[in-house]
Amino acid sequence: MLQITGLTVKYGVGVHALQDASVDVPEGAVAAVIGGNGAGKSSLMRAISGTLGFHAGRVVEGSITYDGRNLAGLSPQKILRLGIAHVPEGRRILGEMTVLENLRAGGAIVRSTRKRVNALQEIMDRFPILAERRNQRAGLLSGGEQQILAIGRGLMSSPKVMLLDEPTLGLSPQMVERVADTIREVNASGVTVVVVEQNAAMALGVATDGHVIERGRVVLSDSAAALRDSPDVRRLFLGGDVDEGLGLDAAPASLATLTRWSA
Amino acid sequence: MARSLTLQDVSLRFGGISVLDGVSFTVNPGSIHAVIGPNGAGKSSCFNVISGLYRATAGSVHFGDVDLCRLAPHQIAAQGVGRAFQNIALAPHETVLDNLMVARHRLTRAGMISTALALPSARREAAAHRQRVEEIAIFVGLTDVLRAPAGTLSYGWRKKVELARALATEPDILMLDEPVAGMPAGEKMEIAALIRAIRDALGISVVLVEHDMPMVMSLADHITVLDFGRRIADGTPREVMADFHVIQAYLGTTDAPADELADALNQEVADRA
Amino acid sequence: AGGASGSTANADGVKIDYGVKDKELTIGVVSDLSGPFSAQGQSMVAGNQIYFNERNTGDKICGYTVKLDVQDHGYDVQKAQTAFNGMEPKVLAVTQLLGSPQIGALAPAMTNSETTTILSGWSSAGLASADQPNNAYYAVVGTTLPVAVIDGLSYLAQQGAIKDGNPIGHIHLTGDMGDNALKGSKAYAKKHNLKLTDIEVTGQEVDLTSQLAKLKRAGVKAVLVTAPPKTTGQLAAAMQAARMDLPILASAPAYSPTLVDASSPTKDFIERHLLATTPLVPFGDDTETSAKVAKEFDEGKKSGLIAGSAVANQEVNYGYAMSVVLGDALDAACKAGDLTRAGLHKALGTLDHVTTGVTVDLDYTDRSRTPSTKAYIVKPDGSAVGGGKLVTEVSSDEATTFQD
Amino acid sequence: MLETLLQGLSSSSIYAVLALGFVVIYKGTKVVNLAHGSVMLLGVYVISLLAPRLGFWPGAVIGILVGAAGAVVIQFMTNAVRSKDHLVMTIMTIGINVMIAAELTHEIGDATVFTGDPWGNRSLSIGGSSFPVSRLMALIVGSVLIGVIFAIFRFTQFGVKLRASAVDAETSSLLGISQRSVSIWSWVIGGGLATVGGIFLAAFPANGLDSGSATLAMSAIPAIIIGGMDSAGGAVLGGLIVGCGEAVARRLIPELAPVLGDSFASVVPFILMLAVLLVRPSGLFGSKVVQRV
Amino acid sequence: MSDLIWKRSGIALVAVLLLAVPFILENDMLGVAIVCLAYAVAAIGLTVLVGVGGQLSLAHGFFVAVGAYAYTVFGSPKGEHLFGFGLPPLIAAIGAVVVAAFAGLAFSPIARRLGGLYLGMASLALVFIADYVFQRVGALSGGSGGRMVPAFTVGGLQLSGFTKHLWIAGVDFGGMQRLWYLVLIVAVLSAVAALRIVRGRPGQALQLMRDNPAAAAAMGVNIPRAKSGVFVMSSAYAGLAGVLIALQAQTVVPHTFSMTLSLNLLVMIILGGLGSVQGAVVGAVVVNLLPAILDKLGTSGALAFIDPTGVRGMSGGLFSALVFGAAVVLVLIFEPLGLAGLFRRAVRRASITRAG
Ligand SMILES: Nc1ncnc2c1ncn2[C@@H]1O[C@H](COP(=O)(O)OP(=O)(O)OP(=O)(O)O)[C@@H](O)[C@H]1O
Ligand SMILES: Nc1ncnc2c1ncn2[C@@H]1O[C@H](COP(=O)(O)OP(=O)(O)OP(=O)(O)O)[C@@H](O)[C@H]1O
Ligand SMILES: CC(C)C[C@H](N)C(=O)O
Ligand SMILES: [Mg+2]
Ligand SMILES: [Mg+2]
Repeated sequence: MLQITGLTVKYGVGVHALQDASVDVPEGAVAAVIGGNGAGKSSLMRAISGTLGFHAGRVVEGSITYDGRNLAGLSPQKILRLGIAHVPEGRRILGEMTVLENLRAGGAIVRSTRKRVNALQEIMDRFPILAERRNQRAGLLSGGEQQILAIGRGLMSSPKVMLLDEPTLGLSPQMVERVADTIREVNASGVTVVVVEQNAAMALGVATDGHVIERGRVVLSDSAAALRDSPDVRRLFLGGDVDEGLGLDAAPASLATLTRWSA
Repeated sequence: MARSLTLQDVSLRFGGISVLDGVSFTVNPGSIHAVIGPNGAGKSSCFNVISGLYRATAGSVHFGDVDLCRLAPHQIAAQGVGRAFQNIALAPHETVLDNLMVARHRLTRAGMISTALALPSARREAAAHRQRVEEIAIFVGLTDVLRAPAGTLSYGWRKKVELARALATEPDILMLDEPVAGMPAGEKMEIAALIRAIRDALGISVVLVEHDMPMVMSLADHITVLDFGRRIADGTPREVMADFHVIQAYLGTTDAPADELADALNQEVADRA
Repeated sequence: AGGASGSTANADGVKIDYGVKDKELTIGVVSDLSGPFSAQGQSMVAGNQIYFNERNTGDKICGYTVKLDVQDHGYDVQKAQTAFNGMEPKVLAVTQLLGSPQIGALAPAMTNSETTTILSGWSSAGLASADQPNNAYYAVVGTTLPVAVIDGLSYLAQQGAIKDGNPIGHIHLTGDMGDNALKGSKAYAKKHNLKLTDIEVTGQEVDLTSQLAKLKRAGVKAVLVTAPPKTTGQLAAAMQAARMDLPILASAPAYSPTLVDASSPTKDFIERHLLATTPLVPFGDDTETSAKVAKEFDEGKKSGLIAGSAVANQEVNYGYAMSVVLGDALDAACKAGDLTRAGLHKALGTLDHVTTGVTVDLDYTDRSRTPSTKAYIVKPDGSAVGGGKLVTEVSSDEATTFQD
Repeated sequence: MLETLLQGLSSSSIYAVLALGFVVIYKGTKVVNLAHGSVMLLGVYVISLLAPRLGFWPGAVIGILVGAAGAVVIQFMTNAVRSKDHLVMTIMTIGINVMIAAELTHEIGDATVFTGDPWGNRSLSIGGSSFPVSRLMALIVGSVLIGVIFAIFRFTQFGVKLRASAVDAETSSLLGISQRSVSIWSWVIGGGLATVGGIFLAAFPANGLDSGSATLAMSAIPAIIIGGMDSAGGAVLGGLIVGCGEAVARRLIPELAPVLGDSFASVVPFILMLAVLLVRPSGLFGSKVVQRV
Repeated sequence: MSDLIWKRSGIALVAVLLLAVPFILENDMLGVAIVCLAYAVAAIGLTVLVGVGGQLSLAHGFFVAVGAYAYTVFGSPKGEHLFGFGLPPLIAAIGAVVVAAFAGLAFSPIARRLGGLYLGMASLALVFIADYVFQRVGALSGGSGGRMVPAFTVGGLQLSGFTKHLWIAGVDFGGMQRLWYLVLIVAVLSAVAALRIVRGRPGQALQLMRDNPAAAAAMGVNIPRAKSGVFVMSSAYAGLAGVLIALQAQTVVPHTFSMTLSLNLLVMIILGGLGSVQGAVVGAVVVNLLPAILDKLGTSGALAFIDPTGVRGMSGGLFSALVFGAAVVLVLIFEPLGLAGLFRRAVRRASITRAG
């Protein structure tokens, strides 16, 4: 249903953030995208939702199709109207507006007031903290609360595809579970989900498929279960197997030392 | 230098919301002290009270003999309280190097006039501090990105710059708010090792807020647990782990191999030294 | 370049220096042709052009064809300086300098280059004085504001509109134009024991109702106004709203034919109550010179001599009068055989009776005194070409003895 | 004193309408439209041209539309700024203002511009003092407009969209909010309000506008700041404070502090503004600049 | 290496050109050139305030006025109706800069509390209040016609105003020519000082304060002090520019310091590229030079459709305003980094071409 083929993304005059990346997300799937810092995960999401332009980035090559329709050149609004919602990295809540106003803004494309109110109710039920803080200025929420607001806001438009960029960033273990449950539930109601995560355990826990991106390239695509069992993935992303030496080669630490400053 | 940080019955209210409610704990000199708790528990607010960005409604914060509640944020920084922020707070258009240089503000003197005249004292000062900042950057592993504008780095890199900047204030106590959020497991480990190495090399205290339990359990000497602005537990990792309230409020289930992790960490720190 | 450089003599033995070349004599104009006073500026330029055109085609000045070097400053001080610095080596004199900030800013340059300059404006700040030694090369054309105010008040008294001991009001702009006129009303009030209530305005008021309330409380019998015409309109409107049927006496800058624009809701009130005290004959009035200027203005517009955007109002007459004064001085200098800047300056000082035909008669023998103590009373009239009718010429003892 | 307050009230409504125009544009695009006065003058000038032929009402409708269209043109220009820096956009309105003001000055010349409004020079007697009908109309029209705009902000999604798109372009586009249409609408409303304000500013007893009247719009600035730049309610309150403060100052200063002179009243709004800012740095109703770390 | 040579020879060329200006330009354009540099000094102060410190000011022109008038009052003898202290010009000039800095300090209770647009709008009050004071206190302002500025003399050498003739290489080396060098030196020194401040410790602190005040405070930056510090610094720059402007004009007139000046100063720094010292200089030159050139074009008859009197086409002033306004709009649309960005790009392109 969502098909990314040979995608190459570039920022400004700099290097390629994504190179020849292909990802296929079947209808009803939960696709997990995992990879290290700066691997290009967020760039992939931005490319799909048409927001690369806000970061001086652009698609150099390749195509993204949704239900057979090419998304190239469509505005973010158009893409959202097609049913693809993107919960961006770093929350991007509207800090000067209240929690309620943020959620209402999330339902901006929903024409029917009744639908909007229902969606609102549903989200507040799911995340009671949002109901509690409905009139608080969103910028004053705690980091985790803001993240939940961002997810809730993404749900407001009742999308067919949800792109979640690090939805559990800064969430407590309990809340991570809640978000995982939410992903399962919306998926069960027919929504296709693409989730980018550093928390690979959680992502691969809810996902049907998984894709590993490294330095802009998709290096591994398989079923989530297969990836969970892959030793490489365990080593790099699941923080697992201590016997294998903490994955020091994956993230070489400097050997420098530091002494106290005196001046 | 070895000073303990003590919060005594700190309360904080915003309008009708009680954010902190009689919170007390002590960070012992040279220890790694974790503050954990569910989202919205008041951890960051606690940090904000310590660094003077929020004024406690009641209670006191002492760093050694100094009552931090009486001081403005920049004076608290001058006391050697260094801080990395949960939401990255860098100057995005400036280079990483310049971002780190700001951290030297409290240690340097050059004002508008001596900078404008490029007095020898100002020049010497700038050179010495640049050298130290580069040392710190190497230590944290930022050598490759020193000249890049901070805003163009990916999330994980920016988190590292945050950490390095806090370190560059030459703190006596280093406060880290979720330093490894958004990092892959491998890098988390690296940062954890780094934090331990900092403590060991410099002998300073570290206050750590983190949701990553394996990391907290293996790194912390002492843990304070907050929930709804109240302290619900306080003790060593083992004690806290055993506490029923904590499990209920926060952890749910845990399968973190904490002990093994701790061993591995020790190993790595030994390697670095 | 300073004015002290060497002069030469032309074929007729007349000494010349700047601005005279071959058969051409260049005169400068530094005016506002694009800024807030561009309408006035353009009309005055039209007046300047009409006069020199007349001279060029008829009785030539010293045998020369006069060329006008017209520069626009858009009411910007800096631009005025650049414009003058640019034209200075090439002009003999300046026949129009508009805008009090620009007049103030250029004073040192005019003195240093000995450039005789005709001002647009009637503030006595344009006269030479101890505080303004640099005004020595400036010439005001008309009656200074305080003197005209005194003349106007004596006319009102003559008509029985005000009596000794009456309260009167004076609405005036902050700054020197208003302060200057106020000197006149104060002097007259003192002499006739009038109770003067003065009110400062900035010209940026939304309306004048609250200001007027003060005059109403004071029970004034007449209101003077020295401010932009817009303020005069607001004053009239506020008086009408407050049902104050009193005479309004407007200083020359406070009056403009647009006040009796057909679409103005206060037109009738203004026609009934307003009188202007001004050195100028209204445009298109049936006096000989004014009628002639109006005719040439129309023809000039048709023939493309005069800008299409120049408005037919009293500023045309004003511009004409400015150039008559300069023209007379040039003639006198030529006669004296010295058409240099210094010679021109001296020649202007010998003119004790310039008749422009569109202003009161003028005397330039003492540059620190008003060139005239007389003023015209003009009544607004929407049906007249220039929006007003000349009522009479007034003079008064108070005006002749006034010292500011 | 009643008279003074009445006087204050009548100019307040004009300040409020002008201030509201600034606020709506600011809320929608975070741009302070420094060409607001020129837009106002443009609208009123068009009315003055059309009213004699078409009558006041059709003229006014067209004039208001022209004001709105003028504002939209400015929006297009500012929107073309690639960096989307609000300060750059604000500064661009200065450049645009230079152009419009030059052309209008050229067109209007020394004429006084009248709209030919139907209220003419009539006034009512209230408690012994007279009150011009046009000012009563300003009060009524002002209140209605303010009410309508409040309703739009409060009861429709428009208000939310407006603010969202001003705060964060990327996020709001992710929420399907077309920044373009939202900001166009805010400029349409702002330009329209400028013209409406201009109509009353020109009406009796103010006696028309001239080519220099554009700067009058600047006198609404203290009203916006006192109220809070992004608060419609604040604009209204700010207008009231400025209007009444000025009227009271006019009444009292000659008695209490004659040294200051009558013209001091015209800086009173600015002094009130500074006083308010010392106590409340973002105005009475403005959203506080909050930053959480 | 060759890059360095290119850069050095570029700088040398510019230096020679700047030194030769009085030999090239006539008096009128030389006056404009001096004004360009004088406003460059003001613009540098403003770009540090707005671009680096993130503090908007719509009242920079006010502080220029303070400098100009303070110099005039300090340097003039006491007049019959005018204030004056009769101090030596150099003392008067230094005093003027100090007074402007103090005026900035006096405003800092506001400046340290507010940020961004609110500060901008609040500062607007100064422009209106100054207007009122100028109108009201004629003994200070000299009324709307202004008052004379004492010439600048050091050690018997007069560096401004009207002077006796001094012919050098066929050029009458008068006050204007001498003033050029004075202003040039002051402008270069101001720019160098500002560059150091921006790149040094104060600048780094300001940049973080602009982007994240809380973080800056946690790094030990005293925010209220930094805010008032940068305001004072920019006011001093404005005051210095005011002195230079007064010396060039020889008469100070309140109208010069209207709101338009403050807005124009903002246009200069935005056009040049916000926060860039070099950009401020370029912006100041463009904003002051472009209208002068357009006016020249308009009156010289070089453009057939333009005529100052408006008889034979568009008036020069209107043309100049339209082109100037359009230029501002176009630069802001097409060059987001301002003219400094444009320049940097051109240099980069040139060096790439050389390398390739
Ligand atoms: N606005 C930008 N300008 C320039 N380069 C950018 C920009 N955004 C991202 N990049 C670069 O593109 C590459 C991919 O970045 P991206 O944000 O997609 O990584 P990511 O996988 O999401 O990393 P993280 O997990 O740290 O968020 C990185 O090298 C990054 O530095
Ligand atoms: N300035 C403020 N005004 C109002 N409420 C606030 C303010 N600051 C914090 N809060 C509230 O206080 C509570 C605690 O916030 P805090 O940021 O300290 O939580 P936290 O423990 O750091 O959570 P997280 O793990 O999600 O970052 C939250 O509910 C937040 O909404
Ligand atoms: C006479 C007018 C055209 C000028 C106006 N009085 C001024 O202040 O400059
Ligand atoms: Mg990312
Ligand atoms: Mg937190």
